[in-house]
Amino acid sequence: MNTWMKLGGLVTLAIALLTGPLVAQEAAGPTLEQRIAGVEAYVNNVDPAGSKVVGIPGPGHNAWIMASAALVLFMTLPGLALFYGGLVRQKNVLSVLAQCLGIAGAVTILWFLCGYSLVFGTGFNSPWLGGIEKLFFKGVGPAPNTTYCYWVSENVFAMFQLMFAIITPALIIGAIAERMKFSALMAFVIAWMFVVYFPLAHMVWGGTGLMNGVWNADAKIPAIDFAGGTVVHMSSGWSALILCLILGPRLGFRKEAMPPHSMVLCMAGTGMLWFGWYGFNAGSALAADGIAATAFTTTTLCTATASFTWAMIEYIVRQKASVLGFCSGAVGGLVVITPAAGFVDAGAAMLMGVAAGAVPFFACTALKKALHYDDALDTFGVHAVGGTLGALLTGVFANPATNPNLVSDAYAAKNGLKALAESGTVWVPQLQAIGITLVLAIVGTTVIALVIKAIIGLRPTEEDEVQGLDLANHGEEGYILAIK
Amino acid sequence: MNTWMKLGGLVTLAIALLTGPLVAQEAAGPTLEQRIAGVEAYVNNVDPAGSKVVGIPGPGHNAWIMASAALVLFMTLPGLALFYGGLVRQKNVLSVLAQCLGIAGAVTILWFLCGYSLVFGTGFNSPWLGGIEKLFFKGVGPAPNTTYCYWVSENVFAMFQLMFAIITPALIIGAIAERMKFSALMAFVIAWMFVVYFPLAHMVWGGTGLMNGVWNADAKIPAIDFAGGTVVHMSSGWSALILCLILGPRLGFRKEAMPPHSMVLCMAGTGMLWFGWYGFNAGSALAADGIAATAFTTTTLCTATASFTWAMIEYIVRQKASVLGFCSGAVGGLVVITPAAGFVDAGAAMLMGVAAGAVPFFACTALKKALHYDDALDTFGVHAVGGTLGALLTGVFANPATNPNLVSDAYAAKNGLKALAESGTVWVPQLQAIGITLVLAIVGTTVIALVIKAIIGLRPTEEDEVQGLDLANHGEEGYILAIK
Amino acid sequence: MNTWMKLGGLVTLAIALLTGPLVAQEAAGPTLEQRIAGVEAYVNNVDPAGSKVVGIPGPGHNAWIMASAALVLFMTLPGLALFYGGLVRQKNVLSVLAQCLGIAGAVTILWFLCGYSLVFGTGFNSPWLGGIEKLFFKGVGPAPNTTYCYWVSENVFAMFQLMFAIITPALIIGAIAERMKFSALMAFVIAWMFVVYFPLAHMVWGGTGLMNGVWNADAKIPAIDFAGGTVVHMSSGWSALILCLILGPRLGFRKEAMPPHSMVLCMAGTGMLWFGWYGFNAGSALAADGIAATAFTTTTLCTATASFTWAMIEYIVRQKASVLGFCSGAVGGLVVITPAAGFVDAGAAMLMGVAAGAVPFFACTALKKALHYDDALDTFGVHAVGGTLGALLTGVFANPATNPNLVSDAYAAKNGLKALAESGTVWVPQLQAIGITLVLAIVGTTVIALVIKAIIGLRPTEEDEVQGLDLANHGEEGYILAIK
Amino acid sequence: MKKIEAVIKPFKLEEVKEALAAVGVEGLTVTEVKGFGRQKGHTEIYRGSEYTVDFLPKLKLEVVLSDEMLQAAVEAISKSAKTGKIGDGKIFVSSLEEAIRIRTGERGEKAV
Amino acid sequence: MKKIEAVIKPFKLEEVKEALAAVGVEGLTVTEVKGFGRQKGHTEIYRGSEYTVDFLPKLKLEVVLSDEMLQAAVEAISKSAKTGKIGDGKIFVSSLEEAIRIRTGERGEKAV
Amino acid sequence: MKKIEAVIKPFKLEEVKEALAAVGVEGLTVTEVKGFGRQKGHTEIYRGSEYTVDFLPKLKLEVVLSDEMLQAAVEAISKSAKTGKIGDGKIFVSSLEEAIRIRTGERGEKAV
Ligand SMILES: Nc1ncnc2c1ncn2[C@@H]1O[C@H](COP(=O)(O)OP(=O)(O)O)[C@@H](O)[C@H]1O
Ligand SMILES: Nc1ncnc2c1ncn2[C@@H]1O[C@H](COP(=O)(O)OP(=O)(O)O)[C@@H](O)[C@H]1O
Ligand SMILES: Nc1ncnc2c1ncn2[C@@H]1O[C@H](COP(=O)(O)OP(=O)(O)O)[C@@H](O)[C@H]1O
Repeated sequence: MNTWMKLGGLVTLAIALLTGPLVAQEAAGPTLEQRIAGVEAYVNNVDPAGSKVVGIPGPGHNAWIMASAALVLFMTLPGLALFYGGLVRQKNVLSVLAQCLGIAGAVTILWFLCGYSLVFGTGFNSPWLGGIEKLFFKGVGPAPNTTYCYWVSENVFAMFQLMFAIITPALIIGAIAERMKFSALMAFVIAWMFVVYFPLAHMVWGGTGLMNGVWNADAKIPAIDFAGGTVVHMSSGWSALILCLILGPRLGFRKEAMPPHSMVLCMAGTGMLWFGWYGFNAGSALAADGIAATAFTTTTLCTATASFTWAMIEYIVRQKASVLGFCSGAVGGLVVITPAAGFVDAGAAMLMGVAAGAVPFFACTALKKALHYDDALDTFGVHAVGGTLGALLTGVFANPATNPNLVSDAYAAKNGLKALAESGTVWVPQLQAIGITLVLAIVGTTVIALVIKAIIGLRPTEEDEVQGLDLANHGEEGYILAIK
Repeated sequence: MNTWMKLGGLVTLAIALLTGPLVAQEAAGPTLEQRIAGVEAYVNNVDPAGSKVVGIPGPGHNAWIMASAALVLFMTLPGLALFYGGLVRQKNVLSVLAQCLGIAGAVTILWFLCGYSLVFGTGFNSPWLGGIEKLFFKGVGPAPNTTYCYWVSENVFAMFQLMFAIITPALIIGAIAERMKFSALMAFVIAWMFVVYFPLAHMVWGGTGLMNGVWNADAKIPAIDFAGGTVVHMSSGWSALILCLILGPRLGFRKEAMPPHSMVLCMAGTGMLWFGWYGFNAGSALAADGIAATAFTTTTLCTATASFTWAMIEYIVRQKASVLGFCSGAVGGLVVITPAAGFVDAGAAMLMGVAAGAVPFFACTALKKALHYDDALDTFGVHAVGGTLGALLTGVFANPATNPNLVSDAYAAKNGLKALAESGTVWVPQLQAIGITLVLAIVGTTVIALVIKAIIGLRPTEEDEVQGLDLANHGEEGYILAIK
Repeated sequence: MNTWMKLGGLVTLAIALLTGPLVAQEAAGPTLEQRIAGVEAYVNNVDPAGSKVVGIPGPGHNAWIMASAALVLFMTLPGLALFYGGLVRQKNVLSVLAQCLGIAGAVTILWFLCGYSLVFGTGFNSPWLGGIEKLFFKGVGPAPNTTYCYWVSENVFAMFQLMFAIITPALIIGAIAERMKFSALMAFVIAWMFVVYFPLAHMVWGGTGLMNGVWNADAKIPAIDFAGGTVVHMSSGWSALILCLILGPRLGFRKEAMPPHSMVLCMAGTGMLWFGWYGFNAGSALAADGIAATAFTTTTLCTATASFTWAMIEYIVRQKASVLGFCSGAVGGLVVITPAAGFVDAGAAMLMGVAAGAVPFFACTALKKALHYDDALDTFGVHAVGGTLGALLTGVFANPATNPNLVSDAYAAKNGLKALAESGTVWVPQLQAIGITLVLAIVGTTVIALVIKAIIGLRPTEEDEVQGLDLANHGEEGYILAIK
Repeated sequence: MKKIEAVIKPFKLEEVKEALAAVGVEGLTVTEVKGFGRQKGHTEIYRGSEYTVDFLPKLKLEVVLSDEMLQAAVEAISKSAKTGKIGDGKIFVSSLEEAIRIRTGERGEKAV
Repeated sequence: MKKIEAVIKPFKLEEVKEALAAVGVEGLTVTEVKGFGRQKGHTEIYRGSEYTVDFLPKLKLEVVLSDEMLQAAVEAISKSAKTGKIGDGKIFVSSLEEAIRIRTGERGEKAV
Repeated sequence: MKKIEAVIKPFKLEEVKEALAAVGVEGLTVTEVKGFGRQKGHTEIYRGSEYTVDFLPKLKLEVVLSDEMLQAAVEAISKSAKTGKIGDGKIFVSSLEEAIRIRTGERGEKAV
């Protein structure tokens, strides 16, 4: 054995020693470095591909989105139900609750059957609608669907999104309260989900969606909507206006007093909405990351500011700040910040708060008075006006420094969002998105409402309406105090 | 120095260089690989033994179980209190609230003193009862108790389980509402915890428990109960039936109208129960992992479907879908999915939802009418019937593809669950578990109730019952509106 | 080439092989070991400095603090609003809700403008007040501010703390309910934030704060306050007493009956407070770690025990356990454990629970009766007395075995807390902190109240007070049932 | 025509209604009232504050009927509303000049 | 002086009030009552339990007025409260001995 | 026997009750009513919609008593219910034919 041979043996030994474990690991899977990168990816909310923690939900993110989904459910049941329920007259309070509950049930069933697939499937590879590969929740399990998020179980993601699909039609109730048959409303909502919600949600949030500027490299309209300004608030708000026009005003509208039967209930519902909205907005980051943190922050600032602004305008106008004013302002603020929550900074949120207090205030007072429509609980004034305002202001204030997804190379650079974001013209695709949403909501609602009106009729008998929908449609009363 | 010596030195050097850090690390603790495995174990919710993160709660999991524990408390206070409180007549609303509050206080104290130890201790090494090693929360600190979970602080686990121990007896209130003395109820509950709850909870969930098929390799009856179908709903529901029979009906039962005094309150409570139940079911994964994700999903689907089913049956039967119908169905769905939540898939959850809407509906209407017992708020009809149904259907639908713990080598293979799960016969031990629960609840409740009846009496005076328990037992009124 | 050269080459090669990747890594950033330490630091909630996950929020911790911040908001809106709102007479219920809402709005705006900076800035390097470097949330983004926590986004931290700043002045409402002009209250609160809250919060929790024993090595008074015994409860409670004395009693006080108009609302609010308080206390760990776990546990035990204790004292004293008793006890327990939550063990929490049920009970009954002040809803009896008791007992029971921060080398060893903790004399700085808080609250409130009284007056006209503040100040009614 | 006003205990309503129906009364009007009399109220304590509630919940029934039916109706109420305990209530009788059924315009005894 | 007591359907209040104002009535007092009569109540079902609610919500108006105004007022109520459907209610008239305005001590017709 | 019906401001109840007790009245019945009269109501605004609430909360007291006690009672109410401001209310007096105490069957003045 000569020295070279010996040296060769040593080198082999050294290499074996050095790489041995690595080779062994490679056989067993990723390297240490890749494994570390995997858990770092968890902390950073990025793709863990190549690591040992692929196909697994990340605890912190999953926890946050489960909590968020529960919070968004809480917004509807009982939040919105109480908020709206408090605003109607006593004889109709249960009808509002029943409508919220009925929508929750029906939409959940639709979502399982096909809704989720039509919105978040990509099988059609279409900008307008998802696909049918996920009908009956096929393949929707605890592993994350990386088209939408790296660290949240797909079934949790599906539940989170279900809660949005529930609250959106439930918002419409506000405009048509106290005068629509339960059966007609349920029929309307079921049709509306197919005609308006599923397509729109896909367009805005679907992996192949037309207006999904942040996550679809092929989006024709690179618009942005963080948590549902167009999908949720504009769609419901504008549909609400149309439906309330087709329905006509309540009996006695502008003749009798129709004050809220319980501002206490309304305020309790407002608190629940605000609380739950953290799931709605900060949950829409689909992770407990820095973007969620920003969304949480902007939501708080905008909401509180809008609430205070609305009430202060009242105080100036008529020396009284009302609880309904504070509550309306808060909801207005929540609506306006929704599309913007993860895209704008704290200062912008404050400015949006002032706008959110002022603009819907005038919509719900001056505009409604001038135009005479009976938007019973101001769904149009708050959600349509607020949602439209928010969608637009999102385009004005969206800030790549706050949310780098606005200028991501993977998506935004390709579909043009990056250029728009850098030149401060995101409001251009926002206007387009607003236009599409408006058209879809108005046309869809008109058609559905007229069809249902023709087939089963929209309104209860006059007698039922006078007696109240609680007894007429549900055979119950809201409160049975004392003697009975 | 010859070449060999030099070479020897080099080899030593190389080895030192190569292994040095490893040796050093070994002295200081785990290897890099082990350390990575430790943090991966956090993501995966498995045992981090041998890593640097042993004995430490994992943030995401701990966060989720803290949130879940808070949610389960919220189910009782104020959720269940309002749900039940709304269903009684105005004069008894506070008695329901006081009972919920009193149970929360008393059970917490028992839990600290001995309850936790008797259920989750293993010192007796007994299938029937835990141990006394954890009396006064001895040694119950932030480090996880790995008998039950790897990543949740033991004290958080103990609090999470406390919330179950609180709500279970509180469910009984529904059957005996409006006619049981506060003192008698409190005495009953305290005794019942020792006689029924602590043993049963240990049998089903204790590390050495008789029927803990998933986590006890020695379980004689390898039954499964994800979040408390037997422990919580069957035990309370069947006990409620017995207690309500021993107690007798309310004065005026079937003569006077006894409608709910506030369906609004009842619905608000329902929303809170549903919201909180996410902690109950998805929290029962004791981690924010994929099983929690599945439990979250099945809970949502089953509940919404059951709610809709119940109301639609009403609609078919009497042309009116009531708010109470929606609410009852939702609670029915929550009850039925409870034992199954983390074991079944989405499709099964939908089917269980239909059953959960239909079967308790008939129990609460036809059955109750036929048998004439005064189950005031339908604890039996919903919780006992629903709990039993759920426990059985869990056996039918439990699915190893959904939850690998059903076929784990460490436990399920040893106690026979694996074989049953693979042959689709998990309903066999489920029937056994149902039987044991029934016997324990019925015998236990009978004995306790008769003893208390003999010693202090169960019912208030007729006068007190007529006046209402609020004034008679608590010296307060639920509402003081206007003139007073 | 001689052997030496060859050997030299080999050594070089070996070293290169060994260190090469390390060198490469160093150029690219931290070593594998450092990177692992970074993610371990996430699990352990310690500083990840030097790793790849610096400046990034940790998902589990961030999720928990977002959830906690939402929970603390929920405490005020609608929790406290309903708790207090239920306790006033019907004609004033909205005034309480409006005050809570108005405070939420105004304080949020102040917090954004300067409050956060004045409390948590360190630019002044002052024990009394923070700094102005964070005015308008300058630089407050998703990256953690490591002066306060390693893993929670600074903007989330700022929101969490905002919720404390909202609820504190809202607590004061209880003492002055039913008889203070809305405008006067708002003016009072805004001034009070600057004079009392911002300085006090900085002293106790600011990085350079005077009494921040746990986190400021230079704290002159090494006192401890986990979640706000001094900052929140003492400050509001003592200020409430002063304000209610300056204001004078309600018209008809001690002549007319002024019972709560809805104990149901009050109880619902209590449940929400308890639920939300988990965010308040366990969230104050600013992580989902073992200290949070302990805080969660002690909060539960103390609260339930106090609730039961209060009601049992009532039962002994007058044979009736009231819902208000259970609720008051629960709030008392929550208040007392607040400063102690993360510092004491389960056994101490139980003892504190007994004290928290008993002492405020006597303050709200015997003391109030004796001294004749009109603390309408017992803010003084519960929050001032409870807060003071809690602050003191925290000094008695604080336990380094439970919370090692009490004896940290970095801070506690330097400012003397360690020595005190080891000798069991933490109550000494606690007494000093109590004294400072008392003086600040009393003097601050007196001055502000007298100034506002002089300028705009504190009370509504007699007519307005008789009619009720709802109509007089807000132009609305709480409930409009039936005929109207 | 006569008008009976009777103050009764609330839980007696159903019985009284049936007793009145049995003697031919076809309509009545009920009001929730608070009564103050010999029957003692209860005490409520909210934290330290004690309230004596003198006013007890009662129902007031108003029945308009023909002179002939008066005695039977008074007796029916007397019997069915009686518990024998203090606070059972009173029956007051006064005379009425006219009664009109709004729907039909009928007047007098036909209207009731 | 006369006293009119009228039981009407709740949603008619505004109309009746205006009709009365038109004939010169300047004050009235309204009570929420429950009426039992020919008009049938409704049935409510809570889970299995069925309740027939015989008592319907009505409003009782009390108007004290001078003898001269009586007929006009009765007619005003009759017309404005009428829907023609069962349950429209009744008008009862009785005579009053004295009326006093507390604020001024005025008596008789000046007081109403 | 006479019957006094008095409409008063709600917060005056306690005072009036005491004044009546002082002149020997041992029982009375109180009803929550809504009054419409010279006293103006208030305006509420909910978002854009304005409501004028004409009906103000009042209490109606009913006292049955012997003819001798009438004047004292009327005066007691007049004084104790008076604030001097508009809306203080009215006192109406009518005569009663019979009174019966349900518990004992006593009739006439003994019954009240
Ligand atoms: N003088 C009275 N005038 C009007 N109502 C009365 C009078 N006395 C009693 N009442 C009514 O009758 C009810 C019962 O009277 P009370 O003296 O308590 O017992 P009893 O009916 O056994 O005599 C009272 O609550 C009150 O509503
Ligand atoms: N004899 C009566 N005494 C007192 N009130 C009556 C009497 N009969 C009817 N009422 C009142 O009049 C209301 C309407 O009476 P009802 O018989 O239903 O219809 P109608 O008014 O068409 O005759 C009842 O609800 C009740 O309040
Ligand atoms: N003609 C009337 N008939 C019945 N009740 C009346 C009448 N006029 C007034 N009232 C009652 O008396 C209350 C007070 O009357 P109002 O005209 O406001 O002031 P005042 O008592 O000072 O004259 C009214 O709210 C109403 O309840």
